[in-house]
Amino acid sequence: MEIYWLLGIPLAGGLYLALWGNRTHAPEINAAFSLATLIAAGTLTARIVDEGPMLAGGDGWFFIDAFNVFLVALTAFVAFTTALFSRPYMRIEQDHGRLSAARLRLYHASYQIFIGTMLLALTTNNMGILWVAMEGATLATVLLVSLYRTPAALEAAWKYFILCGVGIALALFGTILLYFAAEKVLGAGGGALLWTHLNGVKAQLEPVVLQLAFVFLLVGYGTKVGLVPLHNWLPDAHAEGPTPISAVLSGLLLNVALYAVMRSKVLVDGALGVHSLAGNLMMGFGLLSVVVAALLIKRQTDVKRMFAYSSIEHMGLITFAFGMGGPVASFAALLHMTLHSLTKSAIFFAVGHATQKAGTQVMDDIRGLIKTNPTIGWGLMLGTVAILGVPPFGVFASEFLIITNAMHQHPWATPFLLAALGVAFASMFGKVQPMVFGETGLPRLPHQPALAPVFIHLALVLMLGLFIPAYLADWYRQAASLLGG
Amino acid sequence: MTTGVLLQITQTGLALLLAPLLMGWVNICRAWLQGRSAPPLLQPYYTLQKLFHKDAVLAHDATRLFRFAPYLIFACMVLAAGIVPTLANDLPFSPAADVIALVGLFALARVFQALAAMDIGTAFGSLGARREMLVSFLAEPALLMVFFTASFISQSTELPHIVDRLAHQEFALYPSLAFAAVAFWMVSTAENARIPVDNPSTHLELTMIHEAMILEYSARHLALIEWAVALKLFTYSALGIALFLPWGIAAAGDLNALPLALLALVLKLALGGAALALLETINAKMRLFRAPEFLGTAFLLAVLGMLVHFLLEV
Amino acid sequence: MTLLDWAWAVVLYWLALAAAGLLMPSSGGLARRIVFPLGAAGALAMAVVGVVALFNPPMQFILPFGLPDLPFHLRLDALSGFFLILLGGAAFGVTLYAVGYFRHMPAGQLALLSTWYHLFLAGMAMVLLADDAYAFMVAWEVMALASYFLVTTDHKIPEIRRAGFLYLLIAHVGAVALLLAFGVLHGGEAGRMGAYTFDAMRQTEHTPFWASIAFLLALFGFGAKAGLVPLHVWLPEAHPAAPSPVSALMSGVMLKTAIYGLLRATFDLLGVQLAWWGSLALALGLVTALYGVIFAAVQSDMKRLLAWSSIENIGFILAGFGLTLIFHTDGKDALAALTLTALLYHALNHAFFKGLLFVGTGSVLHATGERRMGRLGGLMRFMPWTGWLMLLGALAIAGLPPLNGFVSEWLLLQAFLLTPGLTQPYLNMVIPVAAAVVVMAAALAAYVMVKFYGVIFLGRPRDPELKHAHEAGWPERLGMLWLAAGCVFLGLIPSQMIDWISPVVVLLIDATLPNDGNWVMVAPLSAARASYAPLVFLAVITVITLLVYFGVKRVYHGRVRRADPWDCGYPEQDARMQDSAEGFGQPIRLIFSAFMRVERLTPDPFDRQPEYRGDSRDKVWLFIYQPIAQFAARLSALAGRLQHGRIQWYLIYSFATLIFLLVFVTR
Amino acid sequence: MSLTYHLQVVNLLAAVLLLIAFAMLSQRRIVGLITLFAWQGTALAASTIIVAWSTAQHHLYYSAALTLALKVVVMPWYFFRLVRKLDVDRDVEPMINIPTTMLIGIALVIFAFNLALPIAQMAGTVTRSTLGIALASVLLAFLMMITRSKAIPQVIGFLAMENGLFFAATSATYGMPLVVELGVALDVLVAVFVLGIFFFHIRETFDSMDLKHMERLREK
Repeated sequence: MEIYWLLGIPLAGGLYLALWGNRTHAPEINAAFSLATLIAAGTLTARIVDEGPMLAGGDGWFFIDAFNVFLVALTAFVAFTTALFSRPYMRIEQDHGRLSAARLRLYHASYQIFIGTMLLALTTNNMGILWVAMEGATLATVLLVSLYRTPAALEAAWKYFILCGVGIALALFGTILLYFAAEKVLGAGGGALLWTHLNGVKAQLEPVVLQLAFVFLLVGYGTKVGLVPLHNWLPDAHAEGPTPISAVLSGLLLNVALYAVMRSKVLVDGALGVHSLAGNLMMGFGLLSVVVAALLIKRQTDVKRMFAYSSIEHMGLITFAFGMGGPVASFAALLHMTLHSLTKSAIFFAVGHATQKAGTQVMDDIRGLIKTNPTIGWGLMLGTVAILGVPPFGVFASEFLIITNAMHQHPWATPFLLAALGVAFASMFGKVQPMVFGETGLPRLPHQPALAPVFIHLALVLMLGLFIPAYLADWYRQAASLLGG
Repeated sequence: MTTGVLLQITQTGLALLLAPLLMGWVNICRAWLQGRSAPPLLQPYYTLQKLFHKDAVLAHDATRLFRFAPYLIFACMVLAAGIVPTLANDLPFSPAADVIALVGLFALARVFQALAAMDIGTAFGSLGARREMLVSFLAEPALLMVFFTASFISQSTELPHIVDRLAHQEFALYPSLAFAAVAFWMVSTAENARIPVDNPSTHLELTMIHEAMILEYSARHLALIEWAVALKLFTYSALGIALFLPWGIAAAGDLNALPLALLALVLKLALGGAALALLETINAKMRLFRAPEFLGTAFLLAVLGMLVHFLLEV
Repeated sequence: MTLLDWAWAVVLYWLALAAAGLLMPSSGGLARRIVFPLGAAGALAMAVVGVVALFNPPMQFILPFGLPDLPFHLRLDALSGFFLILLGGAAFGVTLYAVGYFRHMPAGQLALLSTWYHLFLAGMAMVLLADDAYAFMVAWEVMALASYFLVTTDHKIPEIRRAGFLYLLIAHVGAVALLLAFGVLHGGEAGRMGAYTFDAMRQTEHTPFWASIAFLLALFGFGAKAGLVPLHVWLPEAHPAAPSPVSALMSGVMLKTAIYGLLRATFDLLGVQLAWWGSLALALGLVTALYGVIFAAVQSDMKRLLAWSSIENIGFILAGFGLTLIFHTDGKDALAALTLTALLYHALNHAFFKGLLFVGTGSVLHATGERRMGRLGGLMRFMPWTGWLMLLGALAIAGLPPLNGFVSEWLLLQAFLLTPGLTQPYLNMVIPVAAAVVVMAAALAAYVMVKFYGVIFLGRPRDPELKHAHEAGWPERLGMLWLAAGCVFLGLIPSQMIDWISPVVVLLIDATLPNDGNWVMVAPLSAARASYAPLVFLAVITVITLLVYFGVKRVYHGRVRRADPWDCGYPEQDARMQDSAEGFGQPIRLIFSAFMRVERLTPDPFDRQPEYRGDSRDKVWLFIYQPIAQFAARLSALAGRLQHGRIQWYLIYSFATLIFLLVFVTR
Repeated sequence: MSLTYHLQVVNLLAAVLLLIAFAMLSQRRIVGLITLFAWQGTALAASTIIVAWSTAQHHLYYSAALTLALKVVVMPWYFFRLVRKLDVDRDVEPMINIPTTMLIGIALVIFAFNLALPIAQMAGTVTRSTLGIALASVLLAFLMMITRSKAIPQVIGFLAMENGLFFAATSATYGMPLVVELGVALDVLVAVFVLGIFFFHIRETFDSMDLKHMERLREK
């Protein structure tokens, strides 16, 4: 039952806000719907924790296990905090004259629908619906990316649309191939695309077809994950969209896309035997992403763009870890997904306010945040430090497991990792430090910035670095074992 | 034990007394070699006595460090003279310090000398301090290398053991020591502010090293320093003797050998002093920045000695 | 409560103090007067725990948090105990000093500083206590992060920001190398998190190849923290940038945690050691020592000078470490024990004298506001306490008997001397030459210290303003007194200290250092080989000095007249005619000019306001770091060309990737 | 026998589809492109109906109807209207000249057939050999998107790709489950709608539909 609430609330929210979203309290309504979604996700999670994986709806249209329920909870949570953050943020944007009320309505409606489609993608049991929901999530955000209607925003949105559209189309071809292979075993009809059914017979699926299918799925969904060289839409979309959208794109959408890749990988691994093609491809893509993103971080002048590249880097690391496989690496990858979402969105919150203060996204013009607004300054500083993998923040925990495991299992990859992490650290920290420290002439903000989300996220990240609650660890472990660990 | 203590006091006292005499002897020899008329043999004693009787003049800015340093330097040299076997071997002080500690002791005195020189804040003071430290950072390793060569032979860094091994056990020729001896001579000229590294009788600002450091001292402080300088020369001579000509030093507990030892010591010192004067006469003082080369050569010679030891003697 | 509980309790206590700093941001005076003394008390307790731990069997303890299946493991054994003594002993003095030092800091800043400060202490203690890779790395990086924020306390100054950045960057790269090292060491099968405990690592066998990889990574990682040349570049920047008590802790204690880690990884975690590691470490150590001291000699900023001198001392310690490895792998247990003792002893000594010197520069800085030595001078007159205590520190670090620096150098030299008999003749011959390098570095250290002390404290004030320099307050004096007392004490009782160190030696290489001496005299191996009795040494010198003093005073009248300095009769005397710091370093600069890039700005005779500036820069920058940075920039430019804006090209990437993968999988 | 007859028709339609794909690759004018697109949709719908009829898969009729409605009627109409409104029916200058494009296209077709060969042999459906053609038309559409430098042709390429996919779904597997097909259709519809909004924005902002105005976001 919860599942319907979970999917229904955001859709209803979208509808409501689309119709009556130009009222003054729309941001609060948005937050309220997000909160309701979070509560639904919470009850669903509690139920899964109690009762284990479950099928729901019709002939098992929805399937919830440890792997996706944790992403559901994460998505609902970050969506809620982002809604909280966007409340003052969007007001300030409106005050600055960058947005009209009508566009704000579009923003709120799309936001809810975006969350809804992501939740649908996560919970559906049907690989086809997964595809439909992924495409839906893209469509819901295209207009958000171009919300400011500046030439740059339009360009970014266009690239986002075309590149992701093409990518997703390829993923559809992969899905068709998957169906093609499954149909032989399961017979035609709806059942042949249900993941649970596929999972049951994965060993009998034709390896040659699955191999091809995986290539299409990986290139397709990988585009949305932002794997190099398919990543080109990502920095543009993150930099030009409104900051709350950057936060959810980076923190959530990438995860959901990777989730899709992982669901496919499990099937392919079943058909081809573990540690084969899929893992190697993912490791290759992951490593390439880490290295190229690290190098590109060095060249950035725009703060949001820089953190977008950092997202590519981290998604690369996660992909690499998933590709490595094994209980520890999968565990680490799941943990890293969580932590990256929390940290990166926290960073974008802080960055959002910082750019509003400075009136620019150019890093050279943002200086001395710690002086006029210590909370923003410290939020950005600690967030950056956390995302760079400095303990006691949790990102380190997963990096620790990933890197040590890589050294153990694939030592050839470690020089690249070492170099990339070094370059990324030098570039990013070297750029953030002068933004936070030093003298400044920046003014204060007209509205009280919403910084509770930043520090809530960072506190969670800190906690996960030092202490992972048993039930959370259990989740991860179960999910890791589902992924063939 | 009591004999040991008595012997220790005797030896140290003897060193105290003989040191200015050695200085006088070197000066006489040098004057002879240079065809000058020589000062009396006891001239250093007269100088000391005169200095002790004078009123001390201190610069306005002199701190306690400045006044304290001569005493400390003097005490260091006395201790050094007590450690090095001159008459008898294996005295009570000996275990207190081996050759490395001895080098440390000299360094302690030198550092205080340099600090005291900088205390007044004159241009010459700091110039002297700087030069002194420059010379020493090269001389010290060379000196230690010399000691190491000897210690490798005797498997010990204790002077009594080295002497014991060289003088009182079976006789052997050590080619490595030849290298070490040359290095030792070069180092000791530097350490004792002798030609060719420094000229003890000059007050020419371009060349002086040691003298520049003690320019501001007068009276009893100067007396102590001069005495300490004499003691240092004595100690170095004794060290050279102990390392390279140890025959004659009384073995541990052998009281009967003492008179002979005394005679041997005086003879060796006389010869050594004459040789030093000779070398000082036929050499010229070199430019300051030649000193590193000179000492570097000493260092290399000492290392060579060590390597020779490994090649030929192990 | 077991001993380990106590240690953990102190860590918690420090953490609580750190939190307290955050909770009362506005009451700076309170933080300073209460929190810092409490922190100092914790340090003392930690030192006591360390002492007791030396003589107790190792104990373990598991905390209820960390990673699942990998909760934080703590362990207290002799090695940790020894370094806890080092930490507690030095931190006690420094923290006491900090009580007075930070009195002029604004409240908010002070509260933050107090937080990071105590976090730093707790982090260092946790590094020493950690017994699994994760806990170790967390503590290690907390330590780095906290010290980074301490270094950038004065973040308004761009150089300080740059220094902090460089510091954290190198620390981070080093940390990643350590992660990789742990990845190799990581015991058992891949899929188990429990394999990250040190216990599991101890039980894992490694092939020589992988053991060497692990060692090299550990050497790189820990070397980056310790300031091993050429990874040292952050050190002369970061140490001067930090507030003085922090510099003291970083230099005195934090660098030693790297030594701790190196010892732990090499002798405890790695089951096998290879001889060539020792040669490598020895060579690196010697290069580091010499490099450090040469650059120390040409510095004109007092804190930078001390920072370089820290590099030198780390070089000594590392050389000792290399020798230990050489002897240990050669089966010369007693010699290995000797060098290990020497290096541990030196680590402890360095914590005290470098701590003392750094806090002393803090007092100078407070009194004069000046770090450039060329603007100081004659401070002995105005700050006698600081002056005399610093003299002790300077003598100790210069390696002069009977203070502590001499003892450890003496022990190390003994080891060099006793080398013959190694199975490798080549090493037999090279090692004495290495000894010569050590001696040369030590002698240069004396040069450096004469320069340091003489230029700052002696002579006449180079600036008339200096006359207003005021003496440090009581907390500062007490702190310095404690550290100076440590220098003297450690110098006088080497026998006892060697006994204290021996459990560590037994733990690491299962050997003991036979001490033939008694409680006044230290005679490692045998009294016939070498002995040193600092107490006798000191007593004799004191007695003779007193005898002479009173004798002279009694026999000759003690009249003293004050006059202008004579100075060869030059009439015009000016304080600016004294040697400047640059001038004092000039001979060294000339001799070793090959090592450095000298940038000089010499005045023209017609300059109205003649200005002189001389800077001797590190060539490592030129030859290692700049090429790396340029290479990264070039790669980055290459990668940047990927992203050139045309959507068609982006589509081509996707297309090419697809085609490539299809060809790849169907090949 | 009747089955083979149907099969022949489907194969013929597949060939037509491929032919249209090539034609689109070489078509310079936007209006012509739209017309070709509509014809492609028609061929697709026809093949779907035949497959539905011959295999008695009734849900395929819905698919066919959807295709017909969307891709033959609604979208072309919409595009024609856009072209007229935005006044952009000028010659399209492709990035690579057309003969070269065609050569690459032929290479792609060979590649696609080779790729599909092993798969097609294990397929249980009668229309298995069409999978290669479907893949080829997907790749050709992709190629077209790469070579075109204006917004509308690029979008038509995108939709042609969708057509190829759809053809793969119907011919190789007798269609995807209905829910999925409906979802896909909905997505396509929304996409086109969003694109329409987009075109106006682009036009408004850049005064042109040329993609060369949209190359500013890049690494310097």
